[in-house]
Amino acid sequence: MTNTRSLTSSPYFTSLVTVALLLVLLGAGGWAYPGFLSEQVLFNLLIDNAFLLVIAVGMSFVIISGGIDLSVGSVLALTTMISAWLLQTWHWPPLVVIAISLAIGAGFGAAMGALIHYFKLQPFIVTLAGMFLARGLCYLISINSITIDDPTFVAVSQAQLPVLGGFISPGALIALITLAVAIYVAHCTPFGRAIYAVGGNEQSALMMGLRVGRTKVLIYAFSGFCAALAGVLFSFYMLSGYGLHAQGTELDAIAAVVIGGTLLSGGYGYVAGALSGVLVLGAIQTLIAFDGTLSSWWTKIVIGGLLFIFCVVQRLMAIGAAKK
Amino acid sequence: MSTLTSAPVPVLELRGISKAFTGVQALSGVSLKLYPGEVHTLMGQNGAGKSTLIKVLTGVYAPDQGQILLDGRAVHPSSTLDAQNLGISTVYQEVNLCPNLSVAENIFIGRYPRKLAGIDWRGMQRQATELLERMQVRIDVSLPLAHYPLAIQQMVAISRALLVSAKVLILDEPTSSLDEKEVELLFSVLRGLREQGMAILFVTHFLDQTYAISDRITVMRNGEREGEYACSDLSRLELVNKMVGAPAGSVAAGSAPAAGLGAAAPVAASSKLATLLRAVGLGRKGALMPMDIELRQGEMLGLAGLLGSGRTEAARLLFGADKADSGAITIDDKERSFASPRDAIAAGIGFCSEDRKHEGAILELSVRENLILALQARAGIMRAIPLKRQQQLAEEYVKALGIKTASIETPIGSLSGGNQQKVLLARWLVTEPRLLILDEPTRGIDVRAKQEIMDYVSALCRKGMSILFISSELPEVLRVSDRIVVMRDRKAGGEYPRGALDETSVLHVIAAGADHE
Amino acid sequence: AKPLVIGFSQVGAESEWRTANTVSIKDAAKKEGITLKFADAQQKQENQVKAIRSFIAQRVDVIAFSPVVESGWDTVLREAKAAKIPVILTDRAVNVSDPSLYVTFIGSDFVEEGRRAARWLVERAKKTPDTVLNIVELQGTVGSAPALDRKKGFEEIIAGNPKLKVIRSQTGDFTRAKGKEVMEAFLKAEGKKINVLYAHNDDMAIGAIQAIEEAGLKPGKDIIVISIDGVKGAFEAMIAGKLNVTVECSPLLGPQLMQIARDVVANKPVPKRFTTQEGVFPAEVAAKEFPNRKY
Amino acid sequence: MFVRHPLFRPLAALAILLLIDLIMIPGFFHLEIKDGHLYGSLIDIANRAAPLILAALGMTLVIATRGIDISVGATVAISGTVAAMLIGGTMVMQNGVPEYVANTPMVWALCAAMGAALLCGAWNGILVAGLGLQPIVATLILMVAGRGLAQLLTDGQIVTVYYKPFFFLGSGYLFGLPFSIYIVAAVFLVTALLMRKTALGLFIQSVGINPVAARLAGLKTAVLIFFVYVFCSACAGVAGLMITSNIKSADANNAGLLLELDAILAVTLGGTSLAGGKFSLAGSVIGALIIQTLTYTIYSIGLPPEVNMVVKSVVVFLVCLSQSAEFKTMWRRAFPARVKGNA
Ligand SMILES: Nc1ncnc2c1ncn2[C@@H]1O[C@H](COP(=O)(O)OP(=O)(O)OP(=O)(O)O)[C@@H](O)[C@H]1O
Ligand SMILES: Nc1ncnc2c1ncn2[C@@H]1O[C@H](COP(=O)(O)OP(=O)(O)OP(=O)(O)O)[C@@H](O)[C@H]1O
Ligand SMILES: [Mg+2]
Ligand SMILES: [Mg+2]
Repeated sequence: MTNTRSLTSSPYFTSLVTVALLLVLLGAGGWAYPGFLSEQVLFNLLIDNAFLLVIAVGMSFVIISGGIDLSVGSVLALTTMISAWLLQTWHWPPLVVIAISLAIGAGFGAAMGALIHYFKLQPFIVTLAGMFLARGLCYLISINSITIDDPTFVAVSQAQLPVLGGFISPGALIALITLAVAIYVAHCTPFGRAIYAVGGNEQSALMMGLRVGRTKVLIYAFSGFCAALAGVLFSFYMLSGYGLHAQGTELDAIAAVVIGGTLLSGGYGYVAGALSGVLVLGAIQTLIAFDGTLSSWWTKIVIGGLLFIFCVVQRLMAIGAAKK
Repeated sequence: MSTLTSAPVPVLELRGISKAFTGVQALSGVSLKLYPGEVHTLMGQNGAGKSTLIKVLTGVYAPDQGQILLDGRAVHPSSTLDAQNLGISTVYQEVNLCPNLSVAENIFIGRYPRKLAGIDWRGMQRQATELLERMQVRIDVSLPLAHYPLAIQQMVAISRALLVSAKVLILDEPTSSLDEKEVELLFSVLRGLREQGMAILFVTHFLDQTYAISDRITVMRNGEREGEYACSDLSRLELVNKMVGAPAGSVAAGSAPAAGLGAAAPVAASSKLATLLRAVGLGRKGALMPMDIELRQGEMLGLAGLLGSGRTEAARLLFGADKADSGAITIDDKERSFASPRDAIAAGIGFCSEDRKHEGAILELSVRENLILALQARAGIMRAIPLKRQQQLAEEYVKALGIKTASIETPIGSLSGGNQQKVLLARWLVTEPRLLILDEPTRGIDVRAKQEIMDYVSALCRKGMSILFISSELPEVLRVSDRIVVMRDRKAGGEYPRGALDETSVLHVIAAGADHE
Repeated sequence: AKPLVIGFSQVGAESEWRTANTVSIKDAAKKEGITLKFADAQQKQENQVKAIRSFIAQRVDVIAFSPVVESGWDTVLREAKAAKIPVILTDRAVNVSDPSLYVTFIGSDFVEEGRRAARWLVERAKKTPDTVLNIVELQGTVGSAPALDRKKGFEEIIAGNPKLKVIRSQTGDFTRAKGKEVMEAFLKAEGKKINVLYAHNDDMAIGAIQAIEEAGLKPGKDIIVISIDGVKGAFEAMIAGKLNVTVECSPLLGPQLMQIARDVVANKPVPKRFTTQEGVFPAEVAAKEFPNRKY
Repeated sequence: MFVRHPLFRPLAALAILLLIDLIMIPGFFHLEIKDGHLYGSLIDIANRAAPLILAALGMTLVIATRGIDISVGATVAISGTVAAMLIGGTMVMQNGVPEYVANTPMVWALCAAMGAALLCGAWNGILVAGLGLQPIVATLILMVAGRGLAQLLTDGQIVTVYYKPFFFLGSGYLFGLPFSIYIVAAVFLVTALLMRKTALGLFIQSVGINPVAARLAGLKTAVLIFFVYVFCSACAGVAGLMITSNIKSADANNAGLLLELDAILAVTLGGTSLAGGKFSLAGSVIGALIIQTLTYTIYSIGLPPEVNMVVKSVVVFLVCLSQSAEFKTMWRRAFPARVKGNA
């Protein structure tokens, strides 16, 4: 029982620790590199990671429910590809293209969710196969990258929303709105609570009369939707569709969610943690870019090292808090 | 006790239900009628098929054959949600709640009180607190469920079932980890519901409880319905014999009061026995105030107390499952400190946890593997117990404890609750510990098996094993223990030799412990 | 005066070629006394965009980068332009609506490399005028610019020659291990029919050469091996007679990049396109050329 | 009866793949003796699958304890790099004649490489078992940094080995069969024996299914978990040596890239659940063979590279579905007559 007790106390604490460590990280950056703490650098954290934040939000739901979704990066790429293709080759109106992309993402996720639930397949494998499939479908559309020159997309891409002396992109705003909606859904709706219940103990959730099947399908559909939305943001960001976009993003998203204090075993964590996790990863990258002296391999080693320090400090503080 | 009302139409009727699992015919042609305004108790030995019947009835399993009629109409619940929507509210045998959610949410999930912007959290917590208070459980409902011991979790599960205004309430061994006070509270709630015309199906292994609350009793044996009786027409002896399947008037067994078991009682004054283990000032912040415990060879020490009095905590500290902040343990006058259960096991201690689902059974492994796990752990990785020997041990204990299983290679998860408990007990018995800590060992075990197990354990005790016995059943503690330590508010409230206490005086000690300190 | 600051965003370190490219740029910067802000993108376009944004925030004098892909640079380059920071592309070009978003592009022409490889083969085919040459192709990473262009250039030239036929084409991900694995499968499936191997880079060719040898054939003789890049390993293979030709794709852009950066900052006019001087090295010249190779 | 056997379905999947090969690819099963050893597609598949099988074996145990190790690829790169750099050797031109020179005795080099791999495992083990980090993040650290370390060692260059005896490991033949097959068989047998003849298998399963109960039964859960991560890295280390030896060079940038995903896939295709507990070593071997056969089939059949991934994913979906009991019941319900007819 003590084990579960310390578990329960840790996620909340871990989330707080993450935020504190993030501030330390930013502070250290500001101290070491002039110009690091300017508003625009901080806003860039949001702008550049908007798509990752959206994916991480969807991923939070999946992980809290005790699953995992490895297909998100590929679904993102597929969305950029489909949008670009529909816009450039078929000249469909941008809003329709966006709606279709989002629907495809959600449908893709729902299909995986259905496979996972109704055939009792393992999420890891289903979404891994989904990852191959979505990437493969990109190449079926085209192996070239497709440049998007639709005026609406271009306009959104170059729009700057002024905030506090700097600016953010519409993409960043959409990401923040998604986060807010997701927090509301997770904590204030029966669906959100059912996600936690399924993650806590799926068997029990079923015995308590929750609609476990529907919840699980919806969770993966939501994650697919988020991946597609991230894909739309990515299309704004890059103005291109490309099968090699966002490789390995699923790992970044999982790392962000876990660093944000969510337990991979399901049931514990906060959707808001996705934001702090994404910002931590972003801050690490920005630090490295500001340093500007690291070679490729040192970049990897330093990212690994910072991740290590971060996770260990986080873990030690959580252990300390549980002992108290 | 209310008499049978003259409601001739059953709310719920089962006709010829059969259900087979691979290798086991769990139910064959079971019929049952449940009338509004009655408490109907389902009795039977471990593995008789009670829980399976309930699971079929509530849509967890689909029956192979048979019909379920609700208000005379055939229904086919395909999920627990279906059953709930049909007005059947259930508490299953193993606590089926979500450990990560708060207590309040566990009660309300699936039917949250709503407010404009979503869930009415405040209202929900208030209602949950009130609901639990009705059963005199006063806890912080905003904390996660995993924070609370099993007994509280069981109360929460019951509260959840009571929340819906259902036609039928099903309770599968809800009282297995409750103590008498809680049971009485539960019963008064049930009586109230019965007055309102609810039909209640109740499963228990306690004869006293059966007679205290039931109107009618259905006895099950080996997956079949043995018969249905009005409670008042059936004597305890008859009931037990029907469960076991002995001809009327043969073996007399039951939860007879202590007097009936005097023969098995030890003659040796326990003070003369050699001390095996002594713990001084053993404590842990937030769990147990420093206390002293002495265990003697060949003696059974009972720990009595109410729920949450710290008995389990004390046991866990002795076993090294939690780390003590204070105190010292000596065994054979040598100081020992246990950093993990492993150390305690090496020192000859065994601990059978009260929470079999989370802390005991390794559900997917076979009966054999579960049974030899602790023995093998002590032997170490390299010295594997030969398969032959494992099988032999498993067969031996399956027989000795009367474990009902298709074979020793069956996964323990498909055994009935009581039989799982027996396997876990056997896990420790095979290690032949010098000190065995039994935390609610008879939880969910049927009357006859309980008797047999306690006899078995007592016999081991006579042979020199010392036993720390924790049970919420006060009479049982009083009956079998050579010495009793009464616990209260997470500290020892006093120590008494056998016979110095009876049920009322224990409660007295607990209630007014101050005088005894 | 204050030293010039260049922000350079590299694709990653996915191959020897790329490493040589990085080293050349770093060394040149050091020699010229230019402060180099180096950021490695680990093969991700989004990381390059992030790096460029941080260069803008740091107000470097010149931004240079080797784009991961050609498309998708409009927005961030517009931001650079707004911040009045000139942009130089190296190695690969970009597709932007407004060409004034970058000052100049230094680098090789992947399509041309493919053409050169094909032209060499066409010449070679003249020696055996009557036989049809069956070609197997080891492509680079699916969808990557060099893979697409090298395939395109090669096909363009051999299209006019009915004796040259590509019978198999599969990706070897630019790596030795995959190159070997795919070649093994080709050899089993096509057996002795294969006359020519065209690999999109030297690494795959080196892997494939091993597969050919293990199949009991002589690379360079039984099967003509053509590859692109011209790394050291390729020269060693050519000296050993196992590789027939490598088309150079020079990674040594550093000195040129520094010179152009200085010119750009000094507001000197620069041409929109610099093509690096690249050669074709057949096996005959390998031993002589080997000591001159820098990477 | 044996249709019920847990290995039946993975084996059936493998058999179907081979059957497709038999029909689609002429000479697929053709084996000939070349240079005194067997030569043919099947040998290629076995040889290529060897590193994957090793990685999958290690991964099986990690997964059985409810863990996951995504640093396998990085460990492969590290061990391969260390071995290649130590054995190394350069080609020097002497009077126009190339000559090969080796650096360190091969035994030492191999020991050092395995030592490096074990260190990787110990690192993961300490993070997971000691500190209690979640396995996926704990191993993510090494996944990112490990490849960086390998590249740091080589300066991003591909290190070519010019030392014949080393090549034996990955491309040598013994009694006509690739030597790597013997290594894999040895590792498999030793592991299987350890699981059978000692209590290790029981303990690993117990820890995977219910760690709390396992601890209370007296198992050293932390030590066990530490051990499986070390074992997994050791397997990855050997795989790294094989890959390096096979391509006669260490490519720190690409060696073992994404091997962890294939290994996990192999484990699951073999019927082991990622939720931990029951595991099947033989299943993982079959899973790895399925993946390698599939890859080889795609290459041989002459599919354009664009469709590789789609084909792979469809096959994975089909294999998984074929293993799902729920799918079977649903299939029965949808086509009752046909199933009866077949039976
Ligand atoms: N999921 C299952 N798979 C296989 N056999 C099962 C399963 N569930 C129950 N059984 C078997 O069915 C029989 C009846 O079990 P059930 O749980 O109904 O007993 P019970 O009367 O509730 O016993 P207890 O009093 O011990 O709880 C037992 O022999 C048990 O082993
Ligand atoms: N009625 C209650 N109200 C509040 N907390 C309770 C109550 N009952 C138990 N607890 C909790 O129980 C913990 C101590 O439980 P412990 O398991 O040691 O007691 P126990 O005497 O073994 O009880 P049980 O019979 O339930 O096993 C305390 O930390 C307390 O939080
Ligand atoms: Mg039961
Ligand atoms: Mg207790």
